[in-house]
Amino acid sequence: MKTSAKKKTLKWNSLRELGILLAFIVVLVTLMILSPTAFAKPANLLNIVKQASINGILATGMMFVIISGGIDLSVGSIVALSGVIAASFAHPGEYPLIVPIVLSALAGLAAGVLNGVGVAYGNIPSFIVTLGSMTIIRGLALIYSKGQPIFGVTDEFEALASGFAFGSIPILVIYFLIITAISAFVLTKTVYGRRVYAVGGNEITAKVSGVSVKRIKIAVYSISGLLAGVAGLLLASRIVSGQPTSGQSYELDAIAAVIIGGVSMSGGSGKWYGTVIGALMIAVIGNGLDILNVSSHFQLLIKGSIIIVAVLLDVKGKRNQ
Amino acid sequence: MKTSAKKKTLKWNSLRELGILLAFIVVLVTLMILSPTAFAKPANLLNIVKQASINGILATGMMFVIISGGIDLSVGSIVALSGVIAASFAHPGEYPLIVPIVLSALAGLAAGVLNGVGVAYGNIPSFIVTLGSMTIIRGLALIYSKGQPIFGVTDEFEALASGFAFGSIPILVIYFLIITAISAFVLTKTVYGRRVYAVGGNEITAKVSGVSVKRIKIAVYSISGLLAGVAGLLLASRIVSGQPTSGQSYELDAIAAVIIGGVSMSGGSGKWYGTVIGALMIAVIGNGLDILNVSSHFQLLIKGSIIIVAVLLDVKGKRNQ
Amino acid sequence: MSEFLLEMRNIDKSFFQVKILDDINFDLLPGEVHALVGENGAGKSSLMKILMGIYSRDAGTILLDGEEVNFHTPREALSAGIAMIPQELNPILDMQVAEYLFIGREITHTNMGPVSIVDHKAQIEQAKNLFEDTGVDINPRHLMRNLSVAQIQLIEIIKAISLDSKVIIMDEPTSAITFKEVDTLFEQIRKLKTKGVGIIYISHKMEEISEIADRITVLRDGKWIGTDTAQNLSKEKIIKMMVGREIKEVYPKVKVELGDVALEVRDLLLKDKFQKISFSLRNGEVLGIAGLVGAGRSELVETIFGISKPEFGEVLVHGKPIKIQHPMVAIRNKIALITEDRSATGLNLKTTVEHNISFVQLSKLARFGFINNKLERKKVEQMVGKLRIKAFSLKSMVNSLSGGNQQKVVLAKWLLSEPEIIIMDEPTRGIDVGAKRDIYLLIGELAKAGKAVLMISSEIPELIGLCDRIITMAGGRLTGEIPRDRFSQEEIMHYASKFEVRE
Amino acid sequence: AKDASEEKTFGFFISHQTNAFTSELTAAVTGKAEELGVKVTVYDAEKDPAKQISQIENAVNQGIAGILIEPVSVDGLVPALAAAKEAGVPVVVVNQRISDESAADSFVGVEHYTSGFMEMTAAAGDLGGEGNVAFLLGPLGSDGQIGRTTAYYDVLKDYPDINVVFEQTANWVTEEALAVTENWLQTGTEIDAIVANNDGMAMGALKAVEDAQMLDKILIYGVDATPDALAAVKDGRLKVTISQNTTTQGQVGLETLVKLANGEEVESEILVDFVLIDINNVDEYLP
Ligand SMILES: Nc1ncnc2c1ncn2[C@@H]1O[C@H](COP(=O)(O)OP(=O)(O)OP(=O)(O)O)[C@@H](O)[C@H]1O
Ligand SMILES: Nc1ncnc2c1ncn2[C@@H]1O[C@H](COP(=O)(O)OP(=O)(O)OP(=O)(O)O)[C@@H](O)[C@H]1O
Ligand SMILES: [Mg+2]
Ligand SMILES: [Mg+2]
Repeated sequence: MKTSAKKKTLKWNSLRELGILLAFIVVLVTLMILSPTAFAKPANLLNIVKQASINGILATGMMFVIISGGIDLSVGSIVALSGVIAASFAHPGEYPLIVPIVLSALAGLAAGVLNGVGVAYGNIPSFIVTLGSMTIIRGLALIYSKGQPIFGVTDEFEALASGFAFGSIPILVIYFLIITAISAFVLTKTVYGRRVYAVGGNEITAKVSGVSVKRIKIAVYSISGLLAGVAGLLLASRIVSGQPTSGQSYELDAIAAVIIGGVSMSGGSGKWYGTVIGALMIAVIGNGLDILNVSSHFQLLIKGSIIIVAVLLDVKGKRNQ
Repeated sequence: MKTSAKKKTLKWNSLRELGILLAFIVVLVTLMILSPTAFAKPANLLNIVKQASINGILATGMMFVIISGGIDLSVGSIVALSGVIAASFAHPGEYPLIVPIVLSALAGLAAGVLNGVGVAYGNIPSFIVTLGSMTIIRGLALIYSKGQPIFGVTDEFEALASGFAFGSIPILVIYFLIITAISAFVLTKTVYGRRVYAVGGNEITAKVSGVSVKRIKIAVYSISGLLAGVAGLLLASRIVSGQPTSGQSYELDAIAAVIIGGVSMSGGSGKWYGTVIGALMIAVIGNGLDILNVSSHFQLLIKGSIIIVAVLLDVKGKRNQ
Repeated sequence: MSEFLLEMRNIDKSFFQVKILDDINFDLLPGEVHALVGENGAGKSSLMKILMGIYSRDAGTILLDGEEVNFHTPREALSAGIAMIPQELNPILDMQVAEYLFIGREITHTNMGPVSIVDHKAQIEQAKNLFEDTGVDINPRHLMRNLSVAQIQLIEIIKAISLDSKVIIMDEPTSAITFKEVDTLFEQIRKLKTKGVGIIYISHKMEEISEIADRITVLRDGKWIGTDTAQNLSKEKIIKMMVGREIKEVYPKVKVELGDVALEVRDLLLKDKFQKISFSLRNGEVLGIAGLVGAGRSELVETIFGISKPEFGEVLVHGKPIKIQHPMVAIRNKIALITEDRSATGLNLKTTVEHNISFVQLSKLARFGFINNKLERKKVEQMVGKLRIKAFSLKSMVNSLSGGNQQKVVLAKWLLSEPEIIIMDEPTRGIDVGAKRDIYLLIGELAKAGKAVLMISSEIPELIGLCDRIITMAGGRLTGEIPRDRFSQEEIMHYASKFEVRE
Repeated sequence: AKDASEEKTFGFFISHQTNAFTSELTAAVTGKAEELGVKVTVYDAEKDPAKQISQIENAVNQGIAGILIEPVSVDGLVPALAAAKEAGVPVVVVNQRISDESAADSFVGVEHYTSGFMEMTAAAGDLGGEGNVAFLLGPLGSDGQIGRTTAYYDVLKDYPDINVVFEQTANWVTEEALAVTENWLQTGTEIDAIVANNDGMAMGALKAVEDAQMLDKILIYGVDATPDALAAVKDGRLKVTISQNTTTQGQVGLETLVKLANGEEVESEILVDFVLIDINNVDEYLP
């Protein structure tokens, strides 16, 4: 009896987790049928993963925050700040390439640490801390760049996010894979990862069990900030400029990817691959509708509906188990 | 002994609740000192309340949703949809004024009901449902208006949100007051209001205690949608046109007002007057910084900081008790 | 060096200017079980939370092994060798049992601080071993979410015991488990004693105290009343110290003529939980359900009440079948269910005592949906008085109440709804002797007033004392029905631990 | 901070301050103010018409000496401006028209329609009157998007052999335009020209086309003459951009307002010319 119960749990768990994957496959197959030549091309599928990468990187950081029971609204602004910082140090003949890379990552990390300290020590709801810092950091990006895009970066800088590895795989995809792999490892295999779940699951119990809740919280916002810094760097490279207005409402897309992937807004649960699927889902929908040349107004209608229906499929799938 | 304990608790409770009010007063007095002639003028203070009204109305609906443990991201899009609908029925010589009023309110209500059904019956996280409907409704607003602002409304329609009552009180302020009064009453004095808190506090306990959680949820989203419809009508009247792009990111301001006002993101607690103070706080900061002629990039910096500091004061105040 | 393992001297603590601990002294010898007793709200848990660094103290000193210590967080207390089984169960629901067991002290492959890799297999193995040692049958891979209250309590016990601590605080460790598990716990405690571990034992069950305690300290209203060896303190004496007056712990059973059938359950079935259960309950009757942990008793009454939907069978109220699909229907039929897990299903911890108590009855306290606050206040005050709920004010948040008083709030909430059929799942969980007697009296009153009472309890003496009839469950099946004249501990245990199916 | 009402102050109300165009306009106004020795306060509406209304109300309340406005929306501001004018405050609208001209004393600026017309005419000419074009649009419902896009289609009425194969919004945003163009290119549909509502989006399209190594096949057009667009025109990567003479607009706008405040008569409409910039004349505009 004991073993049969065990098997059931395993089967049930994997099916449960497959819910959103199934929904994703349905969307994918539908688009493949609707556009067999353009959408279903391997080159386009890689293109989709490329387009999912920057949001995917942000979503990975966001996932840590949401699992810990918080939210980070500041990532879009961090993208802008680290982007303008990176671009401003990437003019030809000024600094080696490592300088913009390190500085933009550090800017993101610093913002994340401050968010974390605000949440952990200030005891302020994460929504407020990061709403405030979202506004502040956007202001900093505008002040730093005097409200103007920063152009004229080196070719090397541009090459950071363009170009391909192993022949035809966009380099952005490789970054995304590496970051996902590390995050998945940290989240599922390490002590730190388990404690992130514990803090999100029940902060008081985590504390009573000897977990330093404050440190865990500072760390999750730092990770989110750092990854947003990296995303900002990559975006600046991709659009060959630092734009103080870029990254607007990126936080919404990142949160959406995480939640579509089945992470609970109240924290304590969720799987890393859900987030990957969530980010891919968003990119697939955008790409498919563009390729099908759906008019902009109807794109909005369809996008919103697909997201709801996908999650509905996921939820119903779970319940029928 | 019992009575003395009772008194003490009362004092503590009121001080606790005053936290954000104190922070608000600090901000207000600071601005009055910095700009005694311009900011502190009664006309300007009324002006601030007027400017807080539309966000205040949205925030009131949002408060119901957040207290019940959810979130409503679709209000900004509803503002746009109901605005274009209202304007399109407000051309001279076509329909009586009541038609645009009723239709825009109904549009908001319908959107809210659908949100509520999705959350209650679909069992989908409110973040996803309303993220989806935010996108869908924005699409509807664009499709309905063919992507163009709708001009040429009647003077009566324009007068809806302009004009004054009792001499010098802007009519918008009156609407805001009435809606706040009704909401406060519903939330604190009725069985329904108590149940909204209960559902947000502990959904299972509420169910076990005989509450139809589904019905309560549908109702909160309906209220939020209806009030967003009203806000859209008033905004259309204020900007004398229906604009399919209006209301962008209004949901963030509404949520911010609610959270600044001390309502917990996780639901189950919060006071109506907190939301009023939150909405006023946002308007005061915007108005004050404009009057002090702070450059717009620095405004972002200061706004973000004030919000964080205000809530920090609130939180510390509560803790030191 | 002092002979004491632990000393707490002159501890003071106030909340909002109300003193809840006043100059308390408490000490613990190595290898000793020191029981801490007192009425609900006496300050037992608060004293222990101060020791663990969960609450800060206003005054006083704490010495561990003769050295002064100052814990600001439970983390510090844990690493100094103090562990606690908390009174309020607060599990992390989305975690696997094994993970939960080792949270904060994960077993790792290598030691690299926070990025050490968790040895999941070793944790599962360790958990299995711990469960085997203690004879607990729980799958370490299950989610905490799927466990019953009793099972969660067992997990907490095992978690604390396995920490290798010098001092273990047990704050009502047995409030949800049955005699079988209590025996296992006591075995473990005796083992720990031989290793020199000191145990602070808080309980309202006098039998347990006299069985396991070496010394006893009594608190009342935040004040130290006395400390003495267990031999010197009789049960009566302890109770007198606790409540300040004498209470005879007898069961005030009242004889009532049984009326018509009020509740009838026919062939109720919920797969994996319970199988084809049938029984009936009459007006004026007190019917008990006995069973071991996981017998399915709680699931059964939750289904009757409409929280879970049955797969088969029906429920009749006063002879009429009702559609059980939502608790609303049950409440409309004047049924009340005092659930077992007060924090998960009984209370809204985010609101006040008053709003919790009036909640079920709210629409009756309102006109056209508008609440009559005066009437509400009056009704609630009556209930608070009747059950002697200790709270600073009706506007106090319910989570600032002591555990026992929270339980009373759940009782008050349901009794206020004036039910005809009252189902109680472990109604006296965490309740002190004085209050228990009040509840027993109340049950008698209810029966006398012709109400029907269905009661689940893991305290068999309580069932024997109060019930007209007891049915037993084991493994999700009905295994026996015992009339009052055949009541005996042995008989009930026999049926409750009977696993073969009774056809 | 000094109190605003101590001396005569003019207000410059700008729709937002987050791109090269608005920065240049603001710089032109503040620079001119220094030159004229008047005080100007800048109000940023962050693209929200309701906010711009509030700012005007606030300023009129404090006795502003005159209003120079780059309106967020063509009609929403009309009542607020009319009220200001009624209160005796002179009003000059810059860059973008409002729907009721009587609400302002003067308009200084350009018409979006004209720039779109110039842009599309250039593209149609370069294509030789036939081929496939794709449009990248600003935020749907925004005035720039509506004006320029309407002009595109009006031009195309004369070119029946030019087909619009794609049309999509990228909300003025470079990275959105980049992704949309990447997606278009995946379809294999032949595109001969991409015409964008502004340079920010044109630069995104340019990046996608370059990454796909199709720059020899696809011509790209933009509006605004941003520094990077000018550089791209110089390199021959971007075919055309169009200058709005932003600095002139700002300077003339403030001059006109100050004249009004001094009681002088001004023209009710002062139009500033657009300049089409391509490889032939780009050197005059490069910084
Ligand atoms: N966080 C808190 N805020 C306010 N009051 C509190 C808080 N914690 C405890 N109290 C009060 O302190 C008193 C002692 O509570 P405590 O939980 O220590 O009692 P206890 O002896 O453990 O009772 P029980 O047997 O019911 O568990 C109670 O009156 C309770 O209301
Ligand atoms: N060995 C086990 N492993 C996991 N879950 C179990 C096990 N045994 C029982 N359960 C679960 O326990 C629940 C049944 O316990 P229930 O709470 O109804 O019983 P009870 O008789 O009231 O006992 P308790 O004293 O535990 O409340 C069911 O949800 C069942 O799935
Ligand atoms: Mg206690
Ligand atoms: Mg039970």
